[in-house]
Amino acid sequence: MILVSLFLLLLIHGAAFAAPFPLTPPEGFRALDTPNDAGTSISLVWKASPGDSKDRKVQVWLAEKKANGSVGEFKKITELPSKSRYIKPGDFPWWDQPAAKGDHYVKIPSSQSFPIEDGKGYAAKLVIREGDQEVSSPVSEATPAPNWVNLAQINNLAFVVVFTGILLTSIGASRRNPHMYLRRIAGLDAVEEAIGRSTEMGRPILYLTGAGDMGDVSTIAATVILGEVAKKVARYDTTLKVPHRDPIVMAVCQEVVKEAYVEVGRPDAYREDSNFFITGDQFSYTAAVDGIMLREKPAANFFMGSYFAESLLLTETGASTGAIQIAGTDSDHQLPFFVTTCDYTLIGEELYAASAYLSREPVLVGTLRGQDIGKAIIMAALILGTTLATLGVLVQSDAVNYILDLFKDFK
Amino acid sequence: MPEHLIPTHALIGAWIAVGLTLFIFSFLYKDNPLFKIGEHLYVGISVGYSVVVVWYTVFIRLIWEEIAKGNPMAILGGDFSDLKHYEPLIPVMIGLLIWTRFIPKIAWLSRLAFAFVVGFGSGVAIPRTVSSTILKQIEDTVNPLLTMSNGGFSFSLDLANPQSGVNTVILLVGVISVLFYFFFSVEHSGAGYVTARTGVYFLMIGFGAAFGYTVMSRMSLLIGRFGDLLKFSTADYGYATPILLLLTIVCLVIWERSRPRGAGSE
Amino acid sequence: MIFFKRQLPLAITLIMGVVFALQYYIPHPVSEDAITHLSKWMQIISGFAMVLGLASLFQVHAMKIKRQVPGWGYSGILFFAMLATLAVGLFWSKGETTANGVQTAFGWIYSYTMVPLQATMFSILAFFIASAAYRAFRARSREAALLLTAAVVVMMGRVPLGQFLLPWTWDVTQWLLNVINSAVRRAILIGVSMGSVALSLKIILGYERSYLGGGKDQ
Amino acid sequence: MKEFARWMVSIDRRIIFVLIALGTLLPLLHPFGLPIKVSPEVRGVYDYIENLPEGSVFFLSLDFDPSSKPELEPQAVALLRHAFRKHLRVIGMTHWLPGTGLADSIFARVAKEMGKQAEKDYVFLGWSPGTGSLVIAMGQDLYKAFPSDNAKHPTVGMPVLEGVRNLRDVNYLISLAAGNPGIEMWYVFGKDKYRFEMAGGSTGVMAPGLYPFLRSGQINGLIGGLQGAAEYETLIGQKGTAVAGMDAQSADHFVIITLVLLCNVFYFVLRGDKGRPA
Repeated sequence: MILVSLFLLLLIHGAAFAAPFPLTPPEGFRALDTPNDAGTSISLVWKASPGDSKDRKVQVWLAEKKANGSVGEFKKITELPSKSRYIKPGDFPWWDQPAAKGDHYVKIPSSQSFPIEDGKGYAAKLVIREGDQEVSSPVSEATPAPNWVNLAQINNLAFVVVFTGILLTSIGASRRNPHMYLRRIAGLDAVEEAIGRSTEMGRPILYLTGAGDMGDVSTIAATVILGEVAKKVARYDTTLKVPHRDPIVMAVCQEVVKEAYVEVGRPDAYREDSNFFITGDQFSYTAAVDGIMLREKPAANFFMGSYFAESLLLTETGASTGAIQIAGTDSDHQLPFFVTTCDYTLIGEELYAASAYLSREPVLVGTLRGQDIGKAIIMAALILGTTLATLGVLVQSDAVNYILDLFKDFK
Repeated sequence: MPEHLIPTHALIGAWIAVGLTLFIFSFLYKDNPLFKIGEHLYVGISVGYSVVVVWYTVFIRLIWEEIAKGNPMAILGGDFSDLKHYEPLIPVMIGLLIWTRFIPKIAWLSRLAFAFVVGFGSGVAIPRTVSSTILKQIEDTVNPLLTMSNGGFSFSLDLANPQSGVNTVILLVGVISVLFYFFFSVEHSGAGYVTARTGVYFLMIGFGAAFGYTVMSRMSLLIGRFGDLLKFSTADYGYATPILLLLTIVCLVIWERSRPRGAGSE
Repeated sequence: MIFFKRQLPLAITLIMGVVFALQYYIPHPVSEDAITHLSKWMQIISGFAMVLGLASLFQVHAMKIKRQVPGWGYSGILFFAMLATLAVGLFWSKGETTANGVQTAFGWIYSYTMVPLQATMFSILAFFIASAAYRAFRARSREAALLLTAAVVVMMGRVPLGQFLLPWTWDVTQWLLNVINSAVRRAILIGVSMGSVALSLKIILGYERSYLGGGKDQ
Repeated sequence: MKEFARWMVSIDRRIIFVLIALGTLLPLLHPFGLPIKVSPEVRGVYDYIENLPEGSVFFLSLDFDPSSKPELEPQAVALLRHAFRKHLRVIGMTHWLPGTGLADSIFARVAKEMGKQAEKDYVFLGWSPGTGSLVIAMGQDLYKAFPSDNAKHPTVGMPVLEGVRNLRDVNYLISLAAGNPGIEMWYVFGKDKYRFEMAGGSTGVMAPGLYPFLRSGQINGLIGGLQGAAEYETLIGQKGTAVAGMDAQSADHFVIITLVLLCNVFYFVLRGDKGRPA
């Protein structure tokens, strides 16, 4: 009797020592076609168990199903610790979850040792091992297939569709009313001042369109602003100089300046040589423009468009001649230099906004408005999202994810 | 001195490299013929280099070697399995359309090629941009301000930890105020003024940090060049740097003297 | 004819754009195959496009030499350098910079002329930053003052001497970069990305045509 | 006072050039060797490589040209030394055509130094056009994008590429970039879809713009400029050109800081004058 109870005690004690939780087959085990993939892969899910640990291993066994419906020989595919591969928040969106949060999820891709083909049936089972004990799960079957839609990224698609809608609507709206409200841009007031000062001093105005070609948004904006500057120059009867480094941009600018002079009724004052080509090389161009600044001492320098390392060489020389300098660029890596060496700088999108503001071109105005609406949505999402996320922590609820997941990037 | 340790071609190379480096540095004095020679050599050599690499990479490796695998006779004989080796001919056709720009009469054909390339590029870019630089950035900006620990809520004030509560708030304020600064549909007055000003201050501090980093970058480049000049100034290289420095200065002096008075820099 | 010159390019852009935007959401092998082939084609087409840029440079300088405009001699130097590099690269070294671990003549040209020339070209900027620091980087306004202060702190915090003299600059630099700078860059990134998505959409939908070149529909 | 300030402001800028030249030259000739502090951004890269098992696939894209050589070459050398020491399989390439020869020579030099063989331990694929399309092409099929490596040897069947079909099989990718195409492009067209882990190294000019990607975990480390390279050299315990350059860097920064301070002192002295100081 004593012996038996002693033995029992030992047994219980020993078992408790090795595994406080007995080895049980995994719950809720099932195999499925991997969602949102190109096929040739299946996935397995099963519930978490309190007995999951580093030492308890899970083996994945797969077998091919024969044409007659029988199951072939099971092969061991992989072995992993049972305390791994949990579904974490953020792995899958709420609208497309293969299993609940906290379950195990393992994707088995096709491999050389066990090729997985689309359209064929496969049987899968798990074997849980600890020490020399093992239990097996029931067998579950799945047929891999390629998918036509990646549901996890449907919010990305929705974003694109909504944004397209906003953009088209606002372009349409600005076609009907090109004078829709746009806020004043501080640097633009300085344009008038700069031109006026040049006239007073009888010195020319220098206008650069940057390093980009006509495919750059910033170059397009620079040519649009050039048109507006040219109109004012024509009215004041000042000299305009536009040195170029891209022949196509030069051709476009010649058109733009000519049109501006015609529009304000001064075609006689237009001079063909106000736009001139220097060279395509970055540093020769810079050296030549610096030379113009030092010799002719323009009263105002405009730097619009995209710039690279040459920016400082230009603006520093300009600053030393005492010119009013107005810059506008989306080259963020050069912005610090423009901000510190120029009197006014249109930062990033302000450049595009300035071109829309001045020209009232419906497509430009509409795009600006469309992007504003997009930004408003994003700002709202940021504030709302942070509030909800904090609330989620406070009330310990996952319900907030119904909204938060909409603004996440899933794969 | 073990002068023969440096092979002749490396020795000549060192002298040329030092000479060209000094030509470019002479720009610091002012724009001058030596700089212009160096600069035009640079453009010429890099164009030549690019053409050679493009030739071997695109025309030989990607086009010719693939086509050469195909057997035209087999295809004529009715075996179309080799046809896949001729796939590069499709992009070659499109590429040739781009070249029609050189012939004004049919230059419009190049538009078809540009339409193909730009259409593909735009299409491919849209979802990827939304994923990586819009959604992913929003995702990382939205964080709970409080953390749950031991049954209580806490708001971390640790500035040194970028993920702490206080930094989450600063990040959020920064992103929103800068976004608002680039918002053109409302006037910046009242609360809008305060937000936009905050945005400007964030922008300026951010640009300041970038400024500091850029200074560092440019200085590193100079340090690298000086390192090379020092390496080539030893006896092993026949004192290339000091000798050529002297020569460059002499050339500049002669050029300066021979120029007609009053001529500005070109 | 007007169809081929105007509508057809726009139609091609529309189809290519829509198809390859949607491709992203379709994991099916058909869609994967399509992008595999197309991306390979684009590699080849980009090679052709590069030649375009090189050729226009060639044209500009050939013009200068032909007309003997002032400084045409430099264009001559450019041509000489280009042709010499081409000849050595194509006929002598067969495009290899090293052959069996030994530098070829082409590799020699590259490492002793192109590398120092290009590296030095940018290093002169160090001097100009210094001169601008002395003459132009002024605290004209509160904004510029903030910018310069942040710049000085980062310049201190990013080098050993600064970390040694004022250890706090290291921590402040880390904070500036990780929090303030991240916030600013993220906002700019989101704004710029919306801009580029908008531009891509306008290109696909035919609102934006300047990439087609050649001014107004001629 | 004002007279002096005006005289000082209009001083010939070539005097400042000489100051910078001396600030660079003297520390290079007589280094003072201050200790280098390691930032978490750089440690992130080091730790990840340190924990990669032997034989993992490490992809190093040298996206720069000779103009950024002084900043990015030391980063490349330090990373390669680390990777070769850990016996990783290294795949190299560049998106910048003018940098092809430079990248090739960096690979060849470090491999020789570490006793590694081309095609067995590493491969340098060279340059190919297309940038974003090229990354997509490699993500789909590496051998279609690069039928042969830079030395014109066919890539199919190369021992170093065993088991590598496309970018999905890459364990760690680092792009050392001087601009675009570079780190952001690798993320947008590469990691976003093909799911490899990646980090970046960049010039000082680009580094601040990459912090949003670092914060969000889109890149798990960032090596910024010469300082970043010096930190990495310190971590692998093999000091190179970056550590050697840091003293000159320190001196130059102090020259610039002094100049900025002087500029502002003179500015405030002169501001009493009429109008804007020129």
